[in-house]
Amino acid sequence: MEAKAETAANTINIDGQEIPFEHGQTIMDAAFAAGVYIPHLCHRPGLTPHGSCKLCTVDIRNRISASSTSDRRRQTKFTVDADSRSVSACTTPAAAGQQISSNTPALNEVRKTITQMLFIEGNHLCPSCEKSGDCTLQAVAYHLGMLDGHFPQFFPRREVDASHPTVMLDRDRCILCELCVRASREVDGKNVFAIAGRGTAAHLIVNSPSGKLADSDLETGDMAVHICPVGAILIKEQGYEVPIGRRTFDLHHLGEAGLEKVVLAKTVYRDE
Amino acid sequence: MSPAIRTASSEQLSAFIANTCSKSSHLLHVLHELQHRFLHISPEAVIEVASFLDLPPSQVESAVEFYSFFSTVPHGRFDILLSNCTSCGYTANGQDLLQLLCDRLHVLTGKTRDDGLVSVDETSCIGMCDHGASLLVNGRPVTGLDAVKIMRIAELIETGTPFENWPAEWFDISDSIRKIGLLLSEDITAGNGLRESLMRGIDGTLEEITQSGLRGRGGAGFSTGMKWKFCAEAEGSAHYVICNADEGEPGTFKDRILLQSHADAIFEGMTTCAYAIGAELGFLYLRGEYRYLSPHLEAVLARRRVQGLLGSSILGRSGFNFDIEIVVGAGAYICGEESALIESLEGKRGVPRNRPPFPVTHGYLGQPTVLNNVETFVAAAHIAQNGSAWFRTTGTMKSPGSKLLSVSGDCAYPGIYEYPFGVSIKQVLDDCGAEDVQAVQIGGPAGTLIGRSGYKRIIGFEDLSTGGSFMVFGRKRDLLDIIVNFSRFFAHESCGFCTPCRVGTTLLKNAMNKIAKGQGTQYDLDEMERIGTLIKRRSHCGLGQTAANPILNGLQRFPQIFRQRLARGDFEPSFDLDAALEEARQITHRDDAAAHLE
Amino acid sequence: MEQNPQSPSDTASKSGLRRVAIDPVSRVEGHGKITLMLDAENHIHEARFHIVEFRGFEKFIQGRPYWEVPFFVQRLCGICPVSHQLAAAKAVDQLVGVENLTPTATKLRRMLHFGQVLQSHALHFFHLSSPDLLFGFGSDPKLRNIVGMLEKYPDLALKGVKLRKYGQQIIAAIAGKRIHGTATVPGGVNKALSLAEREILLADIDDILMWSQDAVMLNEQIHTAHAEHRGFAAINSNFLSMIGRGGELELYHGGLRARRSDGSRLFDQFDYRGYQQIIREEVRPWSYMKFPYLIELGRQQGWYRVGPLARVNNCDFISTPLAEAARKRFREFGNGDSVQDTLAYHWARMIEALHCAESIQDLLHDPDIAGTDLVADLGDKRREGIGVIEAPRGTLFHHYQIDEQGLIEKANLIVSTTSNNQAMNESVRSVANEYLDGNEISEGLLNHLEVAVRAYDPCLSCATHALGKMPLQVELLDANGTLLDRLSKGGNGRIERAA
Amino acid sequence: MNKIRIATTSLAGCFGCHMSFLDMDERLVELLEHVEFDRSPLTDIKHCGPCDIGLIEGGLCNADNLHVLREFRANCRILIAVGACAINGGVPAMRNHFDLRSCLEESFLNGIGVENPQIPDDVELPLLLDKVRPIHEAVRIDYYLPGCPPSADEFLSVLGDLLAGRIPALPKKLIHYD
Repeated sequence: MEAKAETAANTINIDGQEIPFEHGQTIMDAAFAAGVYIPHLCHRPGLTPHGSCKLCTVDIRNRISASSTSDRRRQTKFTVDADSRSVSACTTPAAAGQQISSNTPALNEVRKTITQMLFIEGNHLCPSCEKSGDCTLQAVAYHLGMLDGHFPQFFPRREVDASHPTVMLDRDRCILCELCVRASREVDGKNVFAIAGRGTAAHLIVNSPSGKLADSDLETGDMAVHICPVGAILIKEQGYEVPIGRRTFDLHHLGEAGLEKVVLAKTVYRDE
Repeated sequence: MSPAIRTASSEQLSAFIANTCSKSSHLLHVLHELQHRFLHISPEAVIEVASFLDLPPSQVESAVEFYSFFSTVPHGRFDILLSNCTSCGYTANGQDLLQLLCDRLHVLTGKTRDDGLVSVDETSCIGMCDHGASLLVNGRPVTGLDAVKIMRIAELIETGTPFENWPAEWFDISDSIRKIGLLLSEDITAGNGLRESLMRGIDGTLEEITQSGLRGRGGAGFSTGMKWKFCAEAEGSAHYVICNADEGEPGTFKDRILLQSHADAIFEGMTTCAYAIGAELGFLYLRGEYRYLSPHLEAVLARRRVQGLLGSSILGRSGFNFDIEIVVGAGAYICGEESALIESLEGKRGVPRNRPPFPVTHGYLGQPTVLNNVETFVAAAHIAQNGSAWFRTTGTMKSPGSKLLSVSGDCAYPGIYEYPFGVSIKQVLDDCGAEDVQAVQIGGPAGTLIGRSGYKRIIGFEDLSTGGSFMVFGRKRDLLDIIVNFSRFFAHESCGFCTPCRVGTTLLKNAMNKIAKGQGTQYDLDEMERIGTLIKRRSHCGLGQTAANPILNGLQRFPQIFRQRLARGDFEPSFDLDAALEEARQITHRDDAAAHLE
Repeated sequence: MEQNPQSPSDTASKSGLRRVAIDPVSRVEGHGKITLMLDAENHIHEARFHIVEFRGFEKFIQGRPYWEVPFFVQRLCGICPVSHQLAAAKAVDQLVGVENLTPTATKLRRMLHFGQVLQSHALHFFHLSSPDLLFGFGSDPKLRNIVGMLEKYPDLALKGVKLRKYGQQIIAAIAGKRIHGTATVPGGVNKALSLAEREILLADIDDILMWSQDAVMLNEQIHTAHAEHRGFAAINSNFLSMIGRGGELELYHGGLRARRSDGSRLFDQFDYRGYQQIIREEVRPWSYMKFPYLIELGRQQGWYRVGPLARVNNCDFISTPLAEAARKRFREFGNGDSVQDTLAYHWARMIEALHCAESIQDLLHDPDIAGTDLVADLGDKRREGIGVIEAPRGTLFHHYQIDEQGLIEKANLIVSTTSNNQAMNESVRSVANEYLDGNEISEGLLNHLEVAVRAYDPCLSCATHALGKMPLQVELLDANGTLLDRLSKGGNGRIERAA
Repeated sequence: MNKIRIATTSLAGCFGCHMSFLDMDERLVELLEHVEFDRSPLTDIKHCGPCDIGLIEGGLCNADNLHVLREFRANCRILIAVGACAINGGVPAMRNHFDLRSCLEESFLNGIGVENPQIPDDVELPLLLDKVRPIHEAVRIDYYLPGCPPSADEFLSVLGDLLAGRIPALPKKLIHYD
């Protein structure tokens, strides 16, 4: 289906900037390689794209008619503006000639609203959270200029699991991005996490006989432990060790090249 | 009816699960059996099932928690679910039958009575819209409810009367076909279409289906022939055919009639498809609400196997091997979405996949898969038997053939109407005896709400495409209540995968409740429009993309029904102030003036 | 001297009594209110200072991890957050089995706390109480605030602003920000003080010392010069405070000392981890704030005062010279006995501020302060930790029990203002007795009730999360609830009598 | 020149936001040339009169909070939610994890060292709401000033904009939630 595109220059256009891509890359991949930041929370290079948070939503205009697969109509059927369609940059393959809007006031407003939804459906009390300053959700909200949660708070009651000797799960802060789910399966070669329930009752569960972390095969060094973009999965008995002013997002802004790696490597190990 | 043993020793549990798994290793089936036998699925059962089926416990647990018909806490020996649909729901005739039943049985909605005898809850539309208010008792539908019948049911439950001794006619679900057309006017002779196809050959069959102009009857309308072709061309270790019998859209019930009375046509269509794409296995994914049809469908399959229409070397054609399994869902509207259905079929939560890739290349187990609607397969079987030219004699240029409409609501003759595509709303309204109509909901809550000015519009892919739900709302209906009902439906059925739909549908539901209680203002209307537009455009799948339709349509076409409920002023609190003090009043036993807020 | 007797009854209004409600008490910003019950002769039958705010902290902390606690609890009070953080951190140190911090960590925490007490004391006096004392209790309320001070006494007011600023800067240098920062980690602190930061702080310390001395002198003059200040809101109370090993004034760590109202010692150098043996808290139905008392003296007589007055009275000496000299003059004023004057709180407060300034100076010159050995080796885990500190307004108890997973199972806090609860009630009663005149609520009553509560704690934040001058409305009702008289302050700050 | 009239209050907050306001230190003097205070912890005024700007710290946890908030909304042309608690309930909202009754019972019945256990129920006490809530759920809010607390620079930035007649726009570098 992409064969036709090979003949044209392999570039996509994001907000007026021509960006090269390689076959198999998503819009997000291509943007990332070119240093163009598209806000996202559930995406991390190297893991299977997920497309659930919808922060990376972009609009594609006048798409070249390359795809002819079955459900295209179903896709476009609900589109308000016939001239453009909304896709997730992290899951949509880059295709030659795509004219993409991303960093526009309208789209950033959409992203801000989605971020507000994430804040109000959980219990995101930044003031006392040890992830403050290192939290990607918080940083995305800063990036988008979010000042408040806007919507009525859901104030759900969710469980803490501190049964594991070194790792703690605080579901209040979980945003259901499933990064831990994927990291455990795809990188750690385990299957520690999953999502259960549906709708607003969806929640993170642990794959163990008791449903507790202690009975899972999770280990401190697992990627799943360190990939959480919020303060839902934490190393126990540490926190607040990096002084205010020196935390990741005290020093960096989202979208800086290489920042993703900074975030991943942040965790401090005292007993090393 | 209800088995007596509700708590089981671990040996009993283990033995039961071993036995069940040996009959069918499909996770949903095992869970259905457990739920039926033990009235809930305990954490021990989850571990045991995971171990027998070699699945991660988390996968079993997540499935248990995802599907409405499974529960982790024990339900009653009589487990009653009343439909909350606007057509077959418990308030459809203006009386709250749910409350009546709960009061009568002294049970709270959603709770199991202390003695374990009964539990009563509500559920999304159960597809009985042509039969009035309806419920499921231990999975079996009872229709035509009214206060008298509810009282009688309560009595039978209180006396512990087994089903066999309930009035048999309660369980008869008649077809109520009101108008027959291209498909319903003649029945298919089992095997005829297949024989024609074998004569045409694979390419010929694909060509015939493509030439017919048949488009998907689920509402999306993709060319069936093209879909089959893409799948046939796609490489994979196996190809699959799936029939989507998960008609969950409130107000639609035409598949129920097809499943009950035209099963041969469905299976014939599936087998034709299997022949065309080279599939050896097919599935019919039956919605949990239609589980009662399963024995009948299994019987038809068994007969077709005997007739040589399924199994090895079908109709003697060496290498043409195909069989069909029935998998029963468990109460999740989202599973009508094709990729969510496939996930469910794989024993997982019904969460829609990212597309591309599409099922035609990466479907069941990642292999090329054709997934079509029940009605599509029926049409395909007819086309195979009678040819594409025959099919094109009816309908319009863009929408050849006929469409089955499930007509319900405020009309004299609810039921199934088969029309050539191109029929106008007005025609349908005239035929079904609808008088003094306020609005029509085409395509269910996910579809569109149409007022008088739209009655000249036609059913067809060029105008109003629909899976078949056609709900009539008379003057006496409170349209706002209908929209509240629909917004609750979507919040309940959102799978929770993507943020806009997961959070947005609940925000819309809450906002609609606020408006309905007379506590909304223009601010809330503006908010609903803004959120609605966002989730329509930014959601992951069709559910989210259509979930705001009732509200957006309502605001656009019936603004007065919202405005007349608005509170004065420009802002009202998001919560009920005085109710927020109730807990404190109870704790302190205070009821003085300062103990209240307005 | 006799301890004032306990209020006779906690039951609801009795027949024949009249109710006077002050609602809300200002500078307590709607979180507190006063009701007086009068008998037929217009004698005060009961005086109640209600705390109307409730947080439920002891419950909602349950299930939270212990290492989060210091940052979680400091949100109880934005005025003395550091004190809460440190009290909790001291409890956490016990949970992780740390007896002694590194010298650098100890000194950084101490300096952090001196910064806290300095800024809070400066705020308490200059921003909130000095207008009463300098303009007079009965002065124009429009003027009687920090804005008026900045206009009328700009130099003095600005010094107060800068004293507070300096305390906040100390906090920011150690905790990362002025309010609700992070400094402590289990067994230590998270940040060393850089040499550059030390230089900046050293640059101003001489001015700070000078202004602190000025503040002590000013208070000394005010208190000694105004005879009416001495007996104001007078009560005789027991005193409780922390004390250093040598009997010196101690704000960060030491044993507990209690004196009876006659000045005799009840106990001394008591290990605060055994606080349950000496203190219980009584619940009364008309306040969300409990009433602690010393078990040995019983419910009726065991109530006590904490805070600057208690500390300066209780200690044998102060370790820094300027503050010690000031303490001696304070002591002379009391003729060697404890000073019971409620308004002497302000004087004692400024003596402590001076001590803080001196201590900060010493610490800034201490080589350890810029050290980098920040965290002690952790020892064996324990399931219970009790941290106590002298917060600006008094002794602050934090008590935590954790489960084997490290989550809080049980928590108890006795915050400074709670300890003063009964004392404030007594002072309110004393003032009411003195200034209530027949059936009429006088403007004087209003103002003086404000001043009394404000002496203890215009900030009831720890207990009630409140601060502020008292917007007052006093109502005089008869036993049937009929309004006899009402005085209120309008939007313009003027006091008006209802028709 | 007429001064801008400002009222401030704290509901279910810790007064940290008010403290942070004072953290503008000497800049307060300059600000006072342009503003004057109505009801505020800094003044003796009980009821909020007509004001240009109302600053609200803290969320809603009891009936009194709501009365005060409404008074501010009725009198302030511009109402600003200040700090985490006003904006999303903040740390006090952690009690929403529990029933109100269990919170009261823990403090007054089951607490360590509790004497005379009973849940205070006097009519003088305002009743508690079942949940602690952000203030924008009860009244219309014009602007939000995030942070726990917002820094003095944030206050100055917003007040500066308002004094100059501009729509307030917070520089992104000043936005923080902790």
